[in-house]
Amino acid sequence: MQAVRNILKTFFLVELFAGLRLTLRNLFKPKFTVHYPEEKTPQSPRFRGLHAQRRYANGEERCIACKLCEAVCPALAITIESDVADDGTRRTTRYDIDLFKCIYCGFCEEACPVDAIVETRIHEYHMERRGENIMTKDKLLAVGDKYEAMIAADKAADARYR
Amino acid sequence: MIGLSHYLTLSAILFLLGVTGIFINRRNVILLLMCIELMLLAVNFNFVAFSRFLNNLDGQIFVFFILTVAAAEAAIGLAILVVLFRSKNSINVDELDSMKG
Amino acid sequence: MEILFYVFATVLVGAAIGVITARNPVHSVLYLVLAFFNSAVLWLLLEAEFLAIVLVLVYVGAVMVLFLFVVMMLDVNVESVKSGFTRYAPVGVLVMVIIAVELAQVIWVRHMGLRGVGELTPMPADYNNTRELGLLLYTEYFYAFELAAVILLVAIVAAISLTMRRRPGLKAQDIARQVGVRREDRVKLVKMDAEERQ
Amino acid sequence: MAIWESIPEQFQMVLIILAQVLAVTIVVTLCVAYLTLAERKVIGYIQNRIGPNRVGPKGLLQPFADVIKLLLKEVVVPSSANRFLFVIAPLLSITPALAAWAVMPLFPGFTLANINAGLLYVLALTSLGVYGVILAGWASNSKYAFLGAMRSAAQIVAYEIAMGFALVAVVMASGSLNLGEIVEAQAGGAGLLNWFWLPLFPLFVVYFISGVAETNRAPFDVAEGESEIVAGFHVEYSGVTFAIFFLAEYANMILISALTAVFFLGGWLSPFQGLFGEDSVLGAPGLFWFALKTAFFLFCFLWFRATFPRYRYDQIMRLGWKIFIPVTIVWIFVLGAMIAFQVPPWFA
Repeated sequence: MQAVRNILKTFFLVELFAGLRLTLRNLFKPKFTVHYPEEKTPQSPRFRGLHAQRRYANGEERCIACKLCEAVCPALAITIESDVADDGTRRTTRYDIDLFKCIYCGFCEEACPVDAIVETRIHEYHMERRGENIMTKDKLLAVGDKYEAMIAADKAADARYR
Repeated sequence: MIGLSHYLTLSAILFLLGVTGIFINRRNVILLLMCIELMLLAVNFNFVAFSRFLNNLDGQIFVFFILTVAAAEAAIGLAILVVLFRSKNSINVDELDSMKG
Repeated sequence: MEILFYVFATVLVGAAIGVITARNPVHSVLYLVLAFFNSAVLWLLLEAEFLAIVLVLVYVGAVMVLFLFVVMMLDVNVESVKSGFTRYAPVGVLVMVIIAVELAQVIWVRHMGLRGVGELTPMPADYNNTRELGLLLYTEYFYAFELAAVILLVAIVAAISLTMRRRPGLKAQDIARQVGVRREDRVKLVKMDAEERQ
Repeated sequence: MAIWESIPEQFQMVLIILAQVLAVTIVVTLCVAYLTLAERKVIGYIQNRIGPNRVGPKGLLQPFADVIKLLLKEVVVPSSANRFLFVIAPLLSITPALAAWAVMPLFPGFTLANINAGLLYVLALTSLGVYGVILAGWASNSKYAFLGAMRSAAQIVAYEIAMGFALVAVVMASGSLNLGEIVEAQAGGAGLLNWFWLPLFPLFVVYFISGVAETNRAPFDVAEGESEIVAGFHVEYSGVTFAIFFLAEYANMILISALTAVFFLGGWLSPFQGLFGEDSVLGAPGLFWFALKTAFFLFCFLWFRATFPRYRYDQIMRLGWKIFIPVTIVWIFVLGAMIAFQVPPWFA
């Protein structure tokens, strides 16, 4: 009996038609596509995108050149040189992040004792010329200045879980 | 006007080329088979031309049978060739000098 | 019509020369394909449309593909096979000349009493080459036709039995059994009483 | 009009025929272009995506963008390839696919070339398509390309036989080799039920599946099998030459679909012929029905591709030689019996 059923199943292509039915049903299902530039998926405040350096409210840089981020960086993407500034504090003279090396793990942000280096939610950026992949201190600070409101809001939203 | 002799001449040339091919390529079995096909084509040409010019379809029927037999011949010939190549690793006629497979 | 004949005849002869002189067997096969194509066109000029199409279908579509397949599959050492080319050429040319003289005798000198058939009478408009051939083939030549079928069958069997290789260690799967398997065939549920607590 | 009058009558004929050929070719090529878009859309929808929608309204200009991109790309010929064969191979694969349209009955009374042995002509041309693939694989001088070409050659030869047998049955049922007469043989009676797909049902299935295999489409696409032999016979092709291979594949799909419609679904006949009569809008035969049936089979091509995983090579060979050919032979006998006993409504 089972043998007869198997033969019938083979000749009437039962399993193939089951597959075809499944795909046909999917043809009419609502689609999941997000029309990207016009529509965007929601982002977490923890999203790790482009890096930024922050300042205190009085305009003073937060970074104290402790080099913890450089030490923790698994991709060796951060290069820091430091010197004594005019007011006697220790400040970085060079703070470079190579975006090609960076793996966006967020360890630098976690290691930072003063919340100076952060990763923002910016993920739509591009480079056109060689060398633009190096985020220098100036560039990082510029990003931080521009998006300070967003960064602060994200930090506040995430503070409960830290 | 293209007459019967034109077609006969053409088929004669084809046949000659087939025969010559067998002589100058006598070491390569594949080419020998192809030259035989060429000669069969020449023969078919004659049949078709005669059949048309004499208004007698028997010639075309014969071509039909020649095509059948030639197809069978090609299939078996190539099968033998493949078996030969497997055992000798060559299709050189000169090396086919033993009766044992 | 005349121009067509000469054009295709020239290409045909050129292709035939290509078949016997090409250094690479693959090129030879392709020249032969070209030759068959041109023959088919010439047969169309002779209003033998059925045979012309069958020539393309059987020869170009099947037999030459087989040739091409075998020629490409067998990794032939072209140089060693072609080495005798110049040595045998004189003999070939000699034979060619002899047969050429004989054929010329037949076709042009003697005419074989065919003087009267030089005129090509055009076929009537409703002439159907395929139908006429079919009528003849299935009545007068029926036994020959059956015989041809048997020959083809024998050829199939011969070709398969010649090239069939039985490899001893080969593991094959039985797809029908794989597909037809049910859970009961593979998994056995055993009902057991729980052991008593010691 | 005056210029037209001044042309000799023979040349007028030639010009009209040329115009018809050109029209059919252009329409087929356009269909090919939009079939590529339809494929991406349909497969996208089946995978719960929406497919290309950026170029032009709803992505309708996407095929032109693709073509322009491919035309602008460089054609790279491998240094050790056989140059002439490498370049001519794509042309060899597209020519038969387009040339076969010459005998296609598009609507009542219209065929480019109404030849008696039309079916044989179609068979001869479809069997030529394999040359393009074999030569491409061989001329590329690449292992993957060669493997793909060999697979494709064996596969096409194997399925050609089943296809031929299925067509033998069509010829038996219709009593003609002329495609127009085959369509007309299916006319009358109950319309839909009078077509050959019903008495020849197993052959209808075999023919269409063999057609899928002949065109090297999924699930029979071992010839290009991108996940095992990269892209098979056209690995080394780029730019225009690749575009032509691409077009040839889709042109072949359209051809097979149209042929299946002609042989088994009554070509330009209306399915409602029996219900409304030939004079009504729905019952009248025409190009519309032919296009609709062709489109249905084309959708099946895409549907199969979205549904089935690729066959293994030995499974393909097994299906072709051990299943399809016996099925066709058995059904030819059944058909012979049906014709002998004049089974209504088809053979009465």
